[in-house]
Amino acid sequence: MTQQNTPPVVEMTGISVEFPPVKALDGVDFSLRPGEIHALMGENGAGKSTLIKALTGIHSPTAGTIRVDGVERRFSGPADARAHGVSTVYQEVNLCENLTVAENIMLGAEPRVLGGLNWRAIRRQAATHLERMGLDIDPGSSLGSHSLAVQQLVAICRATVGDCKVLILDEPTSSLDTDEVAHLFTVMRALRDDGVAILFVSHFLDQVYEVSDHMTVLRNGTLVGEYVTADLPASELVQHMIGRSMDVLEAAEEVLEQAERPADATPLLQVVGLGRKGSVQPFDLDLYEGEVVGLAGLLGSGRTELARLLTGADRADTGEARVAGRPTRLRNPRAAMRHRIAYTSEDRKGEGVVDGLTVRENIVLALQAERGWMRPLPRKQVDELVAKYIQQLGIRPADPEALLRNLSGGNQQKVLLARWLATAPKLLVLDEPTRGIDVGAKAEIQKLVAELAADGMSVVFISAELEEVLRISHRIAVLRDRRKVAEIDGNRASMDQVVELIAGGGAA
Amino acid sequence: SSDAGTEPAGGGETAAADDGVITLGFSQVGAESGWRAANTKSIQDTLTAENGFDLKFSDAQQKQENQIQAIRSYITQGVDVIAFSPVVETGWDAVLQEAKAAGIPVILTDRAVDSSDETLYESFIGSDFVKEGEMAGEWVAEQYDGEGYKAVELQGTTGAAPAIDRKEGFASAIEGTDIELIDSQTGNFTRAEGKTVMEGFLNAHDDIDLVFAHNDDMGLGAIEAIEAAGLTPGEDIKIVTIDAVKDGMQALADGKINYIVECNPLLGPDLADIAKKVLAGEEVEKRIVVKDEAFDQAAAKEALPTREY
Amino acid sequence: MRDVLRHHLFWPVAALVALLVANTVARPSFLAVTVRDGHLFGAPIDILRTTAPLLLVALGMTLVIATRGIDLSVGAVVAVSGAVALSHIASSPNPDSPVTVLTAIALALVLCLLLGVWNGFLVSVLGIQPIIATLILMTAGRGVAMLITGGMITTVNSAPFKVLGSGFWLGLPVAAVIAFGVFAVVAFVVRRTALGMLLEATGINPAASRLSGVRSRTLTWTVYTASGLFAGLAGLLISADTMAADANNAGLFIELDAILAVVIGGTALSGGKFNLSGTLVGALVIATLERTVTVLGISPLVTPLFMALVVIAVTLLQSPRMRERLTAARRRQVMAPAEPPSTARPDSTPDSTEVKA
Amino acid sequence: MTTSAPAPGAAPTEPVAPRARARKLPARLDRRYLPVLGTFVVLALMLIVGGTRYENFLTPAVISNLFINNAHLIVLAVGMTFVILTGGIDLSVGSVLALSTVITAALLQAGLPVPVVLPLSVGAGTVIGLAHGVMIHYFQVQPFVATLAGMFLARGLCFLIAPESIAIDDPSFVALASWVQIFGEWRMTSSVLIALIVVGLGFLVLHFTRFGRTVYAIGGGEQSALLMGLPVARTKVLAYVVSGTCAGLGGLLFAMFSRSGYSLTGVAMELDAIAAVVIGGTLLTGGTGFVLGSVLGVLVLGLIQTIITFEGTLSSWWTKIVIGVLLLIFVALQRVLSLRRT
Ligand SMILES: Nc1ncnc2c1ncn2[C@@H]1O[C@H](COP(=O)(O)OP(=O)(O)OP(=O)(O)O)[C@@H](O)[C@H]1O
Ligand SMILES: Nc1ncnc2c1ncn2[C@@H]1O[C@H](COP(=O)(O)OP(=O)(O)OP(=O)(O)O)[C@@H](O)[C@H]1O
Ligand SMILES: [Mg+2]
Ligand SMILES: [Mg+2]
Repeated sequence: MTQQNTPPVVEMTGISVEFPPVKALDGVDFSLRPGEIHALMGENGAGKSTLIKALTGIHSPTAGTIRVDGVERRFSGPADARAHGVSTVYQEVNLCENLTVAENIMLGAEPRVLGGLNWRAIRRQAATHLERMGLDIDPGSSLGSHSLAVQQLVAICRATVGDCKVLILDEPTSSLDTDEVAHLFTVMRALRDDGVAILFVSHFLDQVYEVSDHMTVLRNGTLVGEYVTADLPASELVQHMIGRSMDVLEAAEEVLEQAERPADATPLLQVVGLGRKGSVQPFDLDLYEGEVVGLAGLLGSGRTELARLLTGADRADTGEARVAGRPTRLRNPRAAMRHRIAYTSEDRKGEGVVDGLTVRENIVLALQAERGWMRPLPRKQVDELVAKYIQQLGIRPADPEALLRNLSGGNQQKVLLARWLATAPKLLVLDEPTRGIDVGAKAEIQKLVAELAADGMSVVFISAELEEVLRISHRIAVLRDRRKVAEIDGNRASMDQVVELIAGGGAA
Repeated sequence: SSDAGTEPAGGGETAAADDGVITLGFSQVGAESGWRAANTKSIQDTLTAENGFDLKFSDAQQKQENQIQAIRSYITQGVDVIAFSPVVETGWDAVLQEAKAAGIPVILTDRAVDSSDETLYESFIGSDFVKEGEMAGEWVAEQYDGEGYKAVELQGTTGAAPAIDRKEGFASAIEGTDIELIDSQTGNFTRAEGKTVMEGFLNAHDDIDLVFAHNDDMGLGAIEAIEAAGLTPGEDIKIVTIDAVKDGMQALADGKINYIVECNPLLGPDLADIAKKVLAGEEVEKRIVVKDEAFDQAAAKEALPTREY
Repeated sequence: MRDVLRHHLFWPVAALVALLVANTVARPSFLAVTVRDGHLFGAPIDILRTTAPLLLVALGMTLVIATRGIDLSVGAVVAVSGAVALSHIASSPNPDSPVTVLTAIALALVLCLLLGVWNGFLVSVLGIQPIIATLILMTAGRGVAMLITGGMITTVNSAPFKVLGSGFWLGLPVAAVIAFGVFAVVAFVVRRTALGMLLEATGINPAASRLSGVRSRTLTWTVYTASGLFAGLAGLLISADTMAADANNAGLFIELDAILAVVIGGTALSGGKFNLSGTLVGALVIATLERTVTVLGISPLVTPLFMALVVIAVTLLQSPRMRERLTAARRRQVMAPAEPPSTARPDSTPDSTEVKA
Repeated sequence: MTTSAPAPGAAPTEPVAPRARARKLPARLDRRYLPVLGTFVVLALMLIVGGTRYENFLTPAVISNLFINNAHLIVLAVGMTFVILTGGIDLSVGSVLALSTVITAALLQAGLPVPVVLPLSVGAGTVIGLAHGVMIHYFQVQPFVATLAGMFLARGLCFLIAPESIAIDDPSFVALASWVQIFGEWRMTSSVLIALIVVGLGFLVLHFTRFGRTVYAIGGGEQSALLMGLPVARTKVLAYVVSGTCAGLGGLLFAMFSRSGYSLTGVAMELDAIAAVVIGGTLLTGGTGFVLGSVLGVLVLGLIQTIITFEGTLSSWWTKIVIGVLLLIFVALQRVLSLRRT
């Protein structure tokens, strides 16, 4: 259904963007045609977001030309771009949590009566947009009260409002689960068939293959090439992206095969009837050394809340927790850390990165906080630690002094992972750790998790990506409607089985 | 409108007539200086129950709006007399008219109000700032004329009435003498700033003979600065100030200050007296100038032991 | 050259130099420092001494601001400290005994520490917005001070106490020695321990810091306490300067000067990255500016205007936009002329070149 | 293509609908109103307590005076609300107010007609506000500093124009100032009327215009607002213009209130305005708050003053202490009441 012959609606040639000393983009060509879904592929830090921001005028290229509808343009900013029909959903959800869902969707294009805003109409239109996205939430509720995933969908709603010729989605699916993704794709296809040109960034190969017509691959800020999706096998694609072959993934698998369920020891952490009003129903859960427990559930099923209770991020108001058999109150993160329990939040921007600090400072933050301010880590030790994780997780740019703010999304995620690994936890709770991480790195992380478990660490693993959960967990706890509904053996469980449980026996 | 007073509006008064206690609402500028504190104390000590007064006192924190608001609320509370020291001379007509309408007589203390309508207040008790400046200037003129003195001035808070008037008075008094006012900065009536500004003067000029400070505190600050510079206050550099608070008089007695013009804060007795008269319906003068004496070092030594403030 | 321009201390220092030059032009002997009865004397020395209290207050303010807070109450605390110390000395039989003076100092400092604790409590435990939490003490504090002095200006004659204000040690003003000493110690502690980093983390992203196990609450509480203590010390220096406790005017508006010093020093009020060296320069700039007004003989009527213009000039030159302009200009000269200046986002302007004091 | 495509029907919602819908959040009372409610309750409490403590406290006269004495502060608070909602702050309002009074008085003294003077004195505020906006947005100077400089500047201009206070006796101005509506015991002056109109406008602008909502959006996250393609620059600058203008207007009201212009009025009044706004439940971090809350805040401050005067025998220092304590009680109560959040 792609019209090769039609002239491109967006044509970027020889684009270079620099953040001295980093050369984020180097003479990249890119073109986007009406009525196509075009995937932009590349490792973390390859320059995808930068290319997008160069197009919408957030970064101004140091070289190259941008043509929209054949007219050369340099947009002054998102507003300008939007006015010319180029609307964008940026990688980090960028909406205002203090406003209502309706406002977030309609702001800038609100229906008005005699100069004033027409709230009723705003609500109504917002509702229809939500409807289209298959989101059934109260348009009047404030955005901040919704989970990241919901916010992500709202952001997409916003982008489709008004007259848009070009729709840019930078990793829209990173926090969605299969159903939302499926639904998002139907919407995207519908838009495409209406002649909208869609630029789509994702690190999920299967998604890319499912929905895109063409793909452009970047590596380290340079163009590798543009391909017709159908003609490019996944293995080759990955090769193009990461410049090496895909065996890392298999490696991860192998490690997992080896790791077998440990003999019945006393659980490292045992929670009984732990729960919190308005968050998750009381649940029991045993976590053993050397075991990966996956949490599966739909968006909003309460995985994050459960994780937060386990790690003292939220205070439970019922139930009790036993660490190594001894009753303990996990009042706050510190208390949890004292028992070597670590938690990486799913909300990277809000609860993870300290963006004003450097990579080094971010990596040592938790460790240092634990030691207290009076016992600073010796500089030498810090540097070794940091160097180790930068190397191990392939953090780019590999500069300990770079401000975290200036790292690409995926690399920020890696830094956060490093922060917690540095504290050598016994129990590591990872909420969406692979969100926005490229195939290579994702494989690395899965491998890492497997290895950590093999070395006796207990891991709780949350991911919107069900295969991932299935692949690496020994045990899977399934949540539905903020309630733990089942617990199954990860190695034997089949996809359908889990989907069944998640969906609550309903239509699958 | 005098008979308006006997109408229910001024019900407070008739009540006062019965028990003979005079309810007086007093709105003080604030407590910005030692002088002001003495002034407040004098009023609170005089207008006591023993003397037949029920004093309602409020501090306006140097804000005209607070003062107007206070006066309004005195009106609504129906006091017998309102007295206040205006934060600033202008802008009282409206509220004073309200008082007049309610038949409550108003007495001004310490600072005047400039109003086209004299009938808005009964009387103004207070010193004459211009006069004070003049007295200081005249003394300087007769002491040091012919010696080509170079004088510097430590002004009060920029824009404040005493600062403006004292500056004017002093200037006019040394007019035509060979005493030259070479520099003038604000010390905001405070010791600390008096000191830093004086330091500045000493950096900027090496030939200062005389300091005129708009109040004792700044003068005392200047003394510190002069001593720090290794000079002798009162000798190498003469100092003339206004107010005559205790510390100032002490310094004067110690010979560190050469001359002080008094600005008497003890307005309590006069106020009590006038208030009684006004309510008794007697005639009172519109302007009662509190007699301000001036002290040289000898006079200070005598006065000091009996000094109240 | 470009690095010099980019350095976060460039403009503050430039401003300081400019002011000194202006003074020297108006008064060639301005920078001259002579030895007068056994100690150094001259405008620079005066400036050092007058900077002392401001420096102390600004020091505390910097730490508070690093945690996204602000402390309006410092002025009031200054007043309280002076009032307590002097009324104790005044009430004691022999004001000249070191014991009296030391107890007075101890009393004052302890009380101010408690006031700091109080602020910290309101902010970190009750979660009241800093500006309001400290506004409470800003108002009530002066009241307390006046309550202590009875509204009068308390004056004392006490040789040992006077040393704090006008004494000299190795030819240098004791006040300055104390203030700069304290500053150096704090700067050292903050930068050599992890305190600085943890404060910055708390200021930049409280939620993330909490999850990372940073004791944000305790830290916040601590900085307000410290701010109170330093303000108290400043209060002692100020009251010793004139040997008088003026509950109304001691430290009036010093909070604004302090904040200004912090900002001129290149620390953002939005919290996070802070730099003490900048605060030091900022404080010097302000003290010098006040002196300049007198030396240049600027009329009181235009003084505020003059100050405003200087502040505007400094802040504008320091503004990220201006730096960009300059550095962009540099780059254009260095690199291909065709290159348009990069409009990187404001937050990506490198303030990361933070010298660890 | 436009919003219409794809037609809602077109998208096959049914297979996913049952599950994919993140379930509706329980319709909880909107948290955002809690602080304002808290303020209101406490205000009511204070009134009742005062009423029981002092006779003729709860009289229409006192309540009217509350508004009459604080009309100018109300206007300042409205302007300040805009700025604080964007996450900024405006320290200059006190001085700008003074400047406006001085300009008004000076020009009237010079014999200019009222219709010329009023726009000029308000306009002065507008111009300074604009300058702030430009400094803050285009030069990225921090609001606190930019407006602090503005504060010095305005004060300086006051002294240049007239250090001493100037009485206003221009008949038409006096007429305007002394216009008053009396409903029984209740009194409403022209300045109160103007203040209330400003409040109304402020409310409408914030809640029924794109500008208003953008103000909130910027407070919620400037970067986000930018990426959402909202006119951040214009809005931010405009917010300061609004504040400046309100300060100018406030000055006018103050001139009407005191019938004079004085270069030393409004010292530290910015703190009152900020306090009022914050007490009214607006977060200094921006994004949440309401104009009406700010008005309540002003009334609280005014009420504190009234109580002080009714208390009658407070010495200067107790006055300060009591103000502080009342403020504390107030903020604490309001905090508790609005603490229902999480
Ligand atoms: N504001 C900035 N300042 C400095 N460097 C930056 C800035 N933004 C991005 N970079 C650098 O540019 C490079 C490309 O970043 P970009 O965000 O485009 O990567 P990406 O392809 O989107 O990666 P991801 O898949 O993780 O989102 C990275 O090395 C990043 O560190
Ligand atoms: N900060 C919040 N405040 C109020 N409600 C929230 C908040 N975060 C999430 N929720 C709601 O709580 C429910 C559980 O959210 P949670 O994030 O735990 O789901 P999840 O299983 O982690 O899904 P995902 O992580 O994919 O969003 C959802 O309905 C969500 O809307
Ligand atoms: Mg990206
Ligand atoms: Mg989650």
